[in-house]
Amino acid sequence: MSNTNQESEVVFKNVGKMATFKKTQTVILKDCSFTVEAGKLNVLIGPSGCGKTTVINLIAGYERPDLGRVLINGRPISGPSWERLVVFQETALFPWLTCYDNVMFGPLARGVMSKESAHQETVKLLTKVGLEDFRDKYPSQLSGGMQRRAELARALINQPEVMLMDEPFRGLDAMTRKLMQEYYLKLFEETGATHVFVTSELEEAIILADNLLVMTNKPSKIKKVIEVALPRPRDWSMASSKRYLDIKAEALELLHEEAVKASVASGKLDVDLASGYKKPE
Amino acid sequence: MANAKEETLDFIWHAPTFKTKLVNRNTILSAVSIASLFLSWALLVHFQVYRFSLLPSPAEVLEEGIAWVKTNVFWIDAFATTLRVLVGVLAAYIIAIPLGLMIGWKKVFSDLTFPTLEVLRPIPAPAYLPLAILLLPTREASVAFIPFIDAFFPVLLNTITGVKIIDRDYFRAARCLGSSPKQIFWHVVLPGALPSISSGCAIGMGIGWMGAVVGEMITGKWGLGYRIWESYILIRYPLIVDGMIAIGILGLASSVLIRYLTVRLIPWRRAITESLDESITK
Amino acid sequence: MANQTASVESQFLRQISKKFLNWSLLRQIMSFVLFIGLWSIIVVAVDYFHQIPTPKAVFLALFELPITVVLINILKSFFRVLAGFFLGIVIGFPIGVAIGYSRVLKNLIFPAFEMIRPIPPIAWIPLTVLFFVHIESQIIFLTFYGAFFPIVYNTMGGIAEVDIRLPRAAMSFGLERKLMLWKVILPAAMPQIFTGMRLAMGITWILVVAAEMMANKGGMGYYVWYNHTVMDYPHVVLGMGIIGLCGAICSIGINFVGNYFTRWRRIF
Amino acid sequence: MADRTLMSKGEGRISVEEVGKIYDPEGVNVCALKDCNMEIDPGEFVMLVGPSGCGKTTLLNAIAGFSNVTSGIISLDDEIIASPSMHQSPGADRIVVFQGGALFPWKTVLGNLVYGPMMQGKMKRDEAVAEARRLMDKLGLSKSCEELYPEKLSSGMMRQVEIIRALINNPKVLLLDEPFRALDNMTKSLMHEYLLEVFAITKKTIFFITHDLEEAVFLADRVLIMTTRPGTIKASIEVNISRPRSFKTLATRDFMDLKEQAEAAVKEETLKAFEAGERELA
Repeated sequence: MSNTNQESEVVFKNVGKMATFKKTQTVILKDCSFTVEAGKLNVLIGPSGCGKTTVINLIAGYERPDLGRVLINGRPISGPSWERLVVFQETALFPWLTCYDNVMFGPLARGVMSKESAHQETVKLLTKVGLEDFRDKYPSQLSGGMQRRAELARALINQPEVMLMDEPFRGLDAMTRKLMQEYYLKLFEETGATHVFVTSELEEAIILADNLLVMTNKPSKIKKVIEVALPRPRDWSMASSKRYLDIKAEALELLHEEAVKASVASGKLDVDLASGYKKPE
Repeated sequence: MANAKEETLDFIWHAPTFKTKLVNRNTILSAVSIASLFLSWALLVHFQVYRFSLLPSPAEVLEEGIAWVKTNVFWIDAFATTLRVLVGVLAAYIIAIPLGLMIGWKKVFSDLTFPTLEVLRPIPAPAYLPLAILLLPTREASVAFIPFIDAFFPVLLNTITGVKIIDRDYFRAARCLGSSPKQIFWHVVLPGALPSISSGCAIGMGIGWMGAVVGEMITGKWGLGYRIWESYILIRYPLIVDGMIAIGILGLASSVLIRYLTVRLIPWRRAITESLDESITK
Repeated sequence: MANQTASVESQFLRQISKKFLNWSLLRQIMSFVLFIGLWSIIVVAVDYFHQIPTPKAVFLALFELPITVVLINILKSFFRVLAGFFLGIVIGFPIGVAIGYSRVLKNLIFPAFEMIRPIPPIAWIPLTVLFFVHIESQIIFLTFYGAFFPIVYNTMGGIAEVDIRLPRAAMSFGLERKLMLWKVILPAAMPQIFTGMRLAMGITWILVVAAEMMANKGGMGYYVWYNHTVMDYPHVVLGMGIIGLCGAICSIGINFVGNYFTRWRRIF
Repeated sequence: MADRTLMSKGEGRISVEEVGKIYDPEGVNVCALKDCNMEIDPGEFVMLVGPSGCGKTTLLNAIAGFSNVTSGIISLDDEIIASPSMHQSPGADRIVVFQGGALFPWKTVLGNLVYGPMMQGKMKRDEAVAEARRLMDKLGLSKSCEELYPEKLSSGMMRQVEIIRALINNPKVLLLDEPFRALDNMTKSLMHEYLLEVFAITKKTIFFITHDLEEAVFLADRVLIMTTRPGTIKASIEVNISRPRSFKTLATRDFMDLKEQAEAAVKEETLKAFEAGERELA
């Protein structure tokens, strides 16, 4: 197996996307254009309910844009594929499979590996994420942090060109989260595919990102792209560097503006089901 | 150029709110579904396929049904059955709900009663009929015992679960705010279990109708269940189907009534069900 | 320091009491004692209930139980229940899967089901008798009919409620569409499918007893009714107990199988 | 601005001495707390930080009176509130705001607010309603929501109501059990500023547990750090950032330094839990 992942670029061109719920249509993305740079860690950040998950679903091919185009290496995205894999919010491991079987799922489903080589690869990856002792446990028996690591392994074994991380560390406590971030940074710096990482936590966004894409409220588009330009490999000691603080101040300003706008517009804003945030009547 | 594009986009985005049309694919399919049910019934009877020749056709059923509704017999039957169901099921509510609340709330009480109830639970309601006949003064009253038993356990179990799934933090908050055990019962245990109790009540009502029909068929002199059985013996086959339809409609109506009443009783539930609807449509 | 030793001691005491004095278990046993006590007192003390057999009479009746007759009746009831139940699975399960999976099929089939469902299965007895020649097949049709709707509805509901991310993930990994049902949808829906089967099992027992009471063709329902007509009430109660036991065995069996198929749900 | 009735009267000193807690589920002894010592001054805002499952909540529950301790003494203003020989006793002088929120969903906002004073028999309904309205006005909750059920509120507003529900009882201390854990980041930061405002107005003693260091340093006068099981207080960090604080404080050098200091103290503990694959006890 080759370890050189092909690096892919994803381009959003004037994408528009609507969703219907409660028999009312809402515009989620409007005229949204940006480029996900190949081989970089691109972080999307914005107020909750602003359509970040929709962006992930569009790239993954679970949804199609209503307007505009989503291109990967110049070709439009036609549907889900193992080349673009999602690590879901609060994990979507198959609860009826053990940790080991979950990781094996991809290669066996496509039939690209023999059982033997899939087994070897799985064991290698599980060892890499520190779960070799837990391989026969069901997801419900693992801690939150271990579930996330198992899900990472399940995606990585397929060697995808684009990794889509949809708030993968949400729901973890802050300290486990911190460790997971370091862990994830290490993995990214070793394997280096194109990554799209969605989060609503600023600190996490800055320490991970090459490019920080700040989104506006619904209907969303990209408000600004900040190039982080902190050296790699990264670690949390950089959090006190001047560059980091500058970016944090700038992004805080941008996000606070959006938060205020959101609360002003809340009369018109719709319910964000994902976070359980409801508008007061 | 950009401007023109903006306009076209806006036209789509500010499209009028999407309304469900009265005639869309779903309603058409539903109509087809129900129509084909009646049509296949009529055809199977008409062409006398296998033993369908013995069954009455929809037209006969309709004709006989209209005649039946005009007689007093129908109204007395319907009243008798409804009364039995209501008496039995309401008795089940009155006993099972407080019992369930106590079992769910107090471990000691649960230990003392629940094992016995668990042992009695698998005995199906019709098996109680001989005992009911023995226990109750009239044969007619004993029929009401079956819906009682039938409704009792679903209501009881739902009530117990209702209490068990109340978040522990509500009890803690109530104690924090200085409530006595009695106040906790009225302000936390009872309202907290209500949603689950209400669904238990609806289930109980549904099963109660089944119980009443069983009782009437085996040992009744009045009621829709008895009438069905009698029509079979007197070879008035269309009336069998009419009886079945009457029972179906009344059972459905009583379940809907319970659901409606409980929604009125539980105003805070509306918010929950609404958000549930939303998540489903999404 | 004093504090420390006190806590060690109290802990020791607590462990001892935990091992030898399980209050909860004692109370649970008390529950049966109370029940039997109340039963005897009511029967003996209240004149109105004097016809009801006492626990003692029931216990004594146990020794004169016609064992072969009862065994044959048990087997008959079991056969009818299981035959109806498995027919319910064989026919209901695929339908449930189909209408859970396809919106069009659901719209096409579901409304007709909704029309029929409010009619209690028992009310079908006369029509069943018209349609099926043999009493045995009448009873089996009835138990099948009782099992059918819970299985269809819960299978459908289970499939409709599968977390959308699971099939999506599987799709991304390149799972073939025709395998999706077996590899993802069914395992995820399994807990609710078994809920339906549990319900179905309960209903088939109710139906079998009611049908046997009316049919005069053996089975435990008949046994109870027969003893009622000859006024042998201790045996009526015994018959009820045996039916309860059979029902309990069936539901334990279902739970056992269900737990095996959903073993991943158990946490630690 | 200063409101006499809301202001703390210089009470609310919590002292925890040599506290230990051993759970024994199924005979396996789990030592959750061991030799835990801390002292909170009246009117102080103290945050307790530690990895998941380290016993933070156990300590808070012991102070609140939801569970007893197996050794040591906890006292509030020289009055012993927990010791091995005492029965657990929650009271209205120390009110908990829960992780998931524990507003009674079956009561309206107003019903929730007046619950405490009415249950304790301190006020009649009218008085309690008047007091609740006064507090809502004072602490920035709009009147329009008083007849709504909690389900209809935004998650931020729910927490706001819960804090007011606690304050209306005029408790000596407020105990907060990761109250903002489930909120999204934007709401969370708004709630932080809100809590700081409430603290400025009331000067109540606040004991707040969290695992979020940023939150801890941003809000607290003092941050305590707890070890993994068995939990003891490992370090105490004074936060000398002047009040009032705002979101701009988050990007200052002082803040980052303090946060880093806290991080270093905590990291070792978290790593231990992480490597062991410790299951989070949410």
